[in-house]
Amino acid sequence: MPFDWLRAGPPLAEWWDLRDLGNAVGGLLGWIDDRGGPSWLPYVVSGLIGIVGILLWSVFSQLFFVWAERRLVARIQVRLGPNRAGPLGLLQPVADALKVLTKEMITPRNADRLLFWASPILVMVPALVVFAVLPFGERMVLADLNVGVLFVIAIGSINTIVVFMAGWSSSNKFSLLGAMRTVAMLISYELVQVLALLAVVVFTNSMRMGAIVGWQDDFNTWIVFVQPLALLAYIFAGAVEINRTPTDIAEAESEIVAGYHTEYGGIRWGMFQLAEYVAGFAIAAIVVTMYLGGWTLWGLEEWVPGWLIFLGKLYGFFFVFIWMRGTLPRLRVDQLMGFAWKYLLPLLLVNVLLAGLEVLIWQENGFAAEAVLPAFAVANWALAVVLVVGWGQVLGHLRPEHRAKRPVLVKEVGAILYEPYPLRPGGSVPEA
Amino acid sequence: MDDSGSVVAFWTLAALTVGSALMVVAVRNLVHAVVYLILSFVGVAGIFVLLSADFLAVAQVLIYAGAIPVLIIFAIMLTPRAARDNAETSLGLPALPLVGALLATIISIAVVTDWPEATRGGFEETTSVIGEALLSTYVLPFEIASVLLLAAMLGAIILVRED
Amino acid sequence: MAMKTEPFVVNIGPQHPSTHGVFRMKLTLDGERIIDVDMILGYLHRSMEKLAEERTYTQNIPFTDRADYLAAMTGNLAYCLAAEKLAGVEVPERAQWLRVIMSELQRIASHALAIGTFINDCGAWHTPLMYMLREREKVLDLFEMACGARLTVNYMRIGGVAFDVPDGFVPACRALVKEMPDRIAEYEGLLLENEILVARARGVGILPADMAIAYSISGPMLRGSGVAWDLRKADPYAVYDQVDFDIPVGTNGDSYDRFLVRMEEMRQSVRILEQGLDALPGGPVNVDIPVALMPPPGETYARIESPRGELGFYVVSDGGPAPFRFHIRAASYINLSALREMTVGLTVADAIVVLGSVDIVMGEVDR
Amino acid sequence: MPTRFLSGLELAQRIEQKLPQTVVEALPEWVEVQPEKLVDVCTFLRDDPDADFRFLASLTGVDRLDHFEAVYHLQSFRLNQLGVLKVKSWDHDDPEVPSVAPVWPGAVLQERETYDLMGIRFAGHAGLRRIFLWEGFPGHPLRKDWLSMPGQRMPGLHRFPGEPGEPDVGRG
Amino acid sequence: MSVGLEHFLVLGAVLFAIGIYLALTKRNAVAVLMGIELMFNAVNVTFVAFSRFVESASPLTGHVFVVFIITVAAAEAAVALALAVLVYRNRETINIDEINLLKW
Repeated sequence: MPFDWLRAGPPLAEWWDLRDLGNAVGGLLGWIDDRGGPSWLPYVVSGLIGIVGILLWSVFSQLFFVWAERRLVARIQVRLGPNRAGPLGLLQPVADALKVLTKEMITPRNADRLLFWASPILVMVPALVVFAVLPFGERMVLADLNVGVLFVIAIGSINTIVVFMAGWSSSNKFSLLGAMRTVAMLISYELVQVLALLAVVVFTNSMRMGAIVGWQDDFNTWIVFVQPLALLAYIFAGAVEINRTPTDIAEAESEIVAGYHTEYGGIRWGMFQLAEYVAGFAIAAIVVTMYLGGWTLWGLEEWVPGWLIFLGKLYGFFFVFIWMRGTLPRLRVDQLMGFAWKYLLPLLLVNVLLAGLEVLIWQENGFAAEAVLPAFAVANWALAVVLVVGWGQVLGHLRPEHRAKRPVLVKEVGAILYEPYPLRPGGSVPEA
Repeated sequence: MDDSGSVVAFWTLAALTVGSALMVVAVRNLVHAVVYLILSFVGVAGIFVLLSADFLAVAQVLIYAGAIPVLIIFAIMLTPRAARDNAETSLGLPALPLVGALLATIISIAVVTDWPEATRGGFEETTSVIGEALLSTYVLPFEIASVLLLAAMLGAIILVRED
Repeated sequence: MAMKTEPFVVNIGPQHPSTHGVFRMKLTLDGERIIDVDMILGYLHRSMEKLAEERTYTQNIPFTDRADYLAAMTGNLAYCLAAEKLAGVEVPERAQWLRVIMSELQRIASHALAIGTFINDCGAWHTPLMYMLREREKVLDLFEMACGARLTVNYMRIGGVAFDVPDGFVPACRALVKEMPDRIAEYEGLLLENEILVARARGVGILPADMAIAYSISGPMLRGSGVAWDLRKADPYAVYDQVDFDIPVGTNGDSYDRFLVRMEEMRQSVRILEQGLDALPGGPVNVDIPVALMPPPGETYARIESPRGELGFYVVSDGGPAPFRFHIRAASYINLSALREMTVGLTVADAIVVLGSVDIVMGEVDR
Repeated sequence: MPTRFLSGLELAQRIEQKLPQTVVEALPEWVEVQPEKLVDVCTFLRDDPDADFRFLASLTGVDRLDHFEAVYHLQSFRLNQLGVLKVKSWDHDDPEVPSVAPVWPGAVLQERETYDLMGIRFAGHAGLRRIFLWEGFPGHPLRKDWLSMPGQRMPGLHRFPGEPGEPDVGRG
Repeated sequence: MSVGLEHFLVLGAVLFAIGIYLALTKRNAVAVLMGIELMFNAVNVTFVAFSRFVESASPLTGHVFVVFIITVAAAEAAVALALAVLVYRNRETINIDEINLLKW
């Protein structure tokens, strides 16, 4: 019998109970089964419901967040933001979407037509497919794979190829530069992602997203409390993956115009924009699921629909990305790669080792979770601070040339106060 | 595997895999060939899902659709434009009968042999079983493989390093 | 065995988000590393020097607005000084002080924009630029109050300034002066210690002092390279010899030092403004000069410290009503000389930062 | 302390001491030197501790109708003094003076500008190309005879540069 | 109609044949490498199919082998591509017809 898991569990309230939209779907499937439909019908129906639901939700969320981001960044930048179209400018994204839809789609003469045409469509795939394994609520998940975490990482790696296809096929030098930057960057940060998520899996002992949320629910804790370093690294890797400042070097506006989608216009550009937001939601959703307790909120999910809690956390976390974009300058590509390989990877390796040790101590001695988890939390937070600061010291990020300074004030003209750096003229300070 | 869903899935995925693999042979542009190769690998990942090897399917996507094409693309980009065609050598025609004969042999063996087929269904949980096997029965090959990876990494770095 | 990749030529500009106008940098790249830089200019060339030979001395003042359109006041001032020197015109005391006040206001406005766009070039998403534009707006409001125009002010005249400032000007200016130190401190707190900004700008585009002098670099770039040189002190014009201020000097000559110097210069400008507002005397603001001013034959070179460096006007008179030769020594044009020196060997991202730290204005570069 | 203006007479005296027979004319405002000795004079003035003209403040050209002159404003930071140097070229059709770019690299762009707009060729300049105007622009606009160029040549172009067609050089 | 072991074995065989054809005939070293990767995949399909269908005490051994193959293939790809880049640098070509220094 397919979808047993959807019908398993305690009988919830009626199908119209908003606390769990899976109810409604389960009711519908049961209704189809009762009528004796063909065996493949429940698959198709539930799949369609999930896909259409995620698609609609992501498009509307994107539209809303285009507005929200513009308003919030405007607030950060002491200006008003869109405020003409509709109340509070809420219709601005609609107007933007209409404009994008009616614009001409130009294909450069030297472009590789097949790949140029395919990339904007394919770029949506990895962004959307990730949501298949993410539980929006207790039973609201399209396919709760038991390798969900690995699936998320694998899908992320497809993104690399699509971005390369877009940049290469445009036959534009800025696009190619952007594409090569992205490829180099994404494969570096894939490792960071894997290690950051691995530390979580070590604790939860499962790669199933539902089980990870369940673990956090069971022990009444969020994984961020025991794995702060992993979350920090994952946020950074996520920012890299969705091209947000300080890591938007793939589409660095001030350097390479728009990176890999320089040549795209009209709705094709819109697809890239949409995919960027949806991928951002996906990263936020992964963070919420893996580190911030998913759809649970310490018992409140009994009263408030779990999917509302999940979306609330997701949007709240997405605000962090908006905030980052509004406040930080951009790193250079070699600095970003150096940060991944020299800074984050060693820290994460230590972190995974520690997580393994902790779980070993916990399991071998059969300690009670209530006693051992707070201890781990305190130890890991302290260690995270020590590691972050200490490793920064070791790498020399606190050396004089990394610290702010003041100009010398002089009264008389004619003196020369130049002190050369110990390096060649025109060069940059070598990384530690 | 006789439900209609599996049958449809198998034929679709087989057509995708083989079709893309043939396109790798046929297209003239090496970058297009890489894209078709990725498509073929994704098809293989689908086949793995069909064979209830979920861990392998995801690993296949991660490595064969994510990592190795990136390597190939970098190799293509580091060599000049002129080397980006996908032409064949003069061995193309002689290779055909050879490959045909090989194909016929394997297929005949596959079809003629009476395999001791099991009656159980798909696997419930593969990841933990693979993990345990890797760290118990196959711990020596596992370690050797990791050393090999390290050696390959160092070798690749030393090969292309600029002195 | 060097990597034999094909050199890859990228045109940054003339239409590019961070070339600050229609400037074109032809970068020859090896991967992301720059192996050659070629500058292509002239997209905004208006041949001002030729046009000026057809107009009277007074009619030429608007050209100086449109050369460095982000620092029109200082452009006006430099040209008026040249014409006054040539014709031997004495400027009244009040006009002198007004010129100092306007120049320093202009310096604040121009540096604010330079810092904002520089950090934008470092990759910030317009946020510092927006704050800096806010400060610039206040200065432009003061300009509007004084002369009705905001950008191309055309305020200075040969022999003084065009009009006296209205009554509300001094209090409004005092309010700005009162507010600015806090603002500057706030921006320094936000920007100076920003780890990413330091990582991006520190040690990038180093211009040693001797090279800066040899390349005729001037202004904040020269001071960033560690040379204590400021024409307001070295060769005081107007009444700069009566005000007290310091010259901020960087010590490492990198992009970050240029940014620091600009930041500190805003603070020093506020100091000068304070003194100027206190010392502002009464009296006339200009002297009568003939409509067709005909200076005696001769030549002069007058220069001031504009926000971008040494802005000089070399004017030759043949005794006629129009200059015989009118040459603008454009600071940001000559500051570009060292661009190749600073960028070769860096990456594309660094080249943008270096260009941002040079602070070019295409109106002045191309003229 | 304002910048000391080093008068032409004083400057001429100093040059004559070191490099005799190079000064052509000396006035209080400026000193004119022989073109062929210009680079030597500039090198001397740059390295002489009493002159210390390490900074080429401004370089420009003037069309004096019958001759061209190149004007150099030299600045010393250490001594805070300014001097003016001139060279003249009496060939009005094809004026040429030596380039001082080897002495002051800052002259590179200024000489290119002067060449482009005034038409003074700087011998020894490595990349003497037009900078504001495009290759093929007829004449040099800052010359006094530009609007009535010899041979009925007219300023301006038939078409935008880069468009197909005959080259526009010397349209008559 | 049902799908059994033979179907997967034949699929593996076809993929293997295509891979070997690529490896035999392509002029470009990178394309040859792509053929080899395709052959690895064919073998993987066969392994997994046997693992799924054939009677065995520990059926997941096939999966373990595939894990090893994927690992080794990744290492091999890295080294082979590094070699291709290196050969191009030294010989200015990655056309394997022209890389004949070891020819008798």
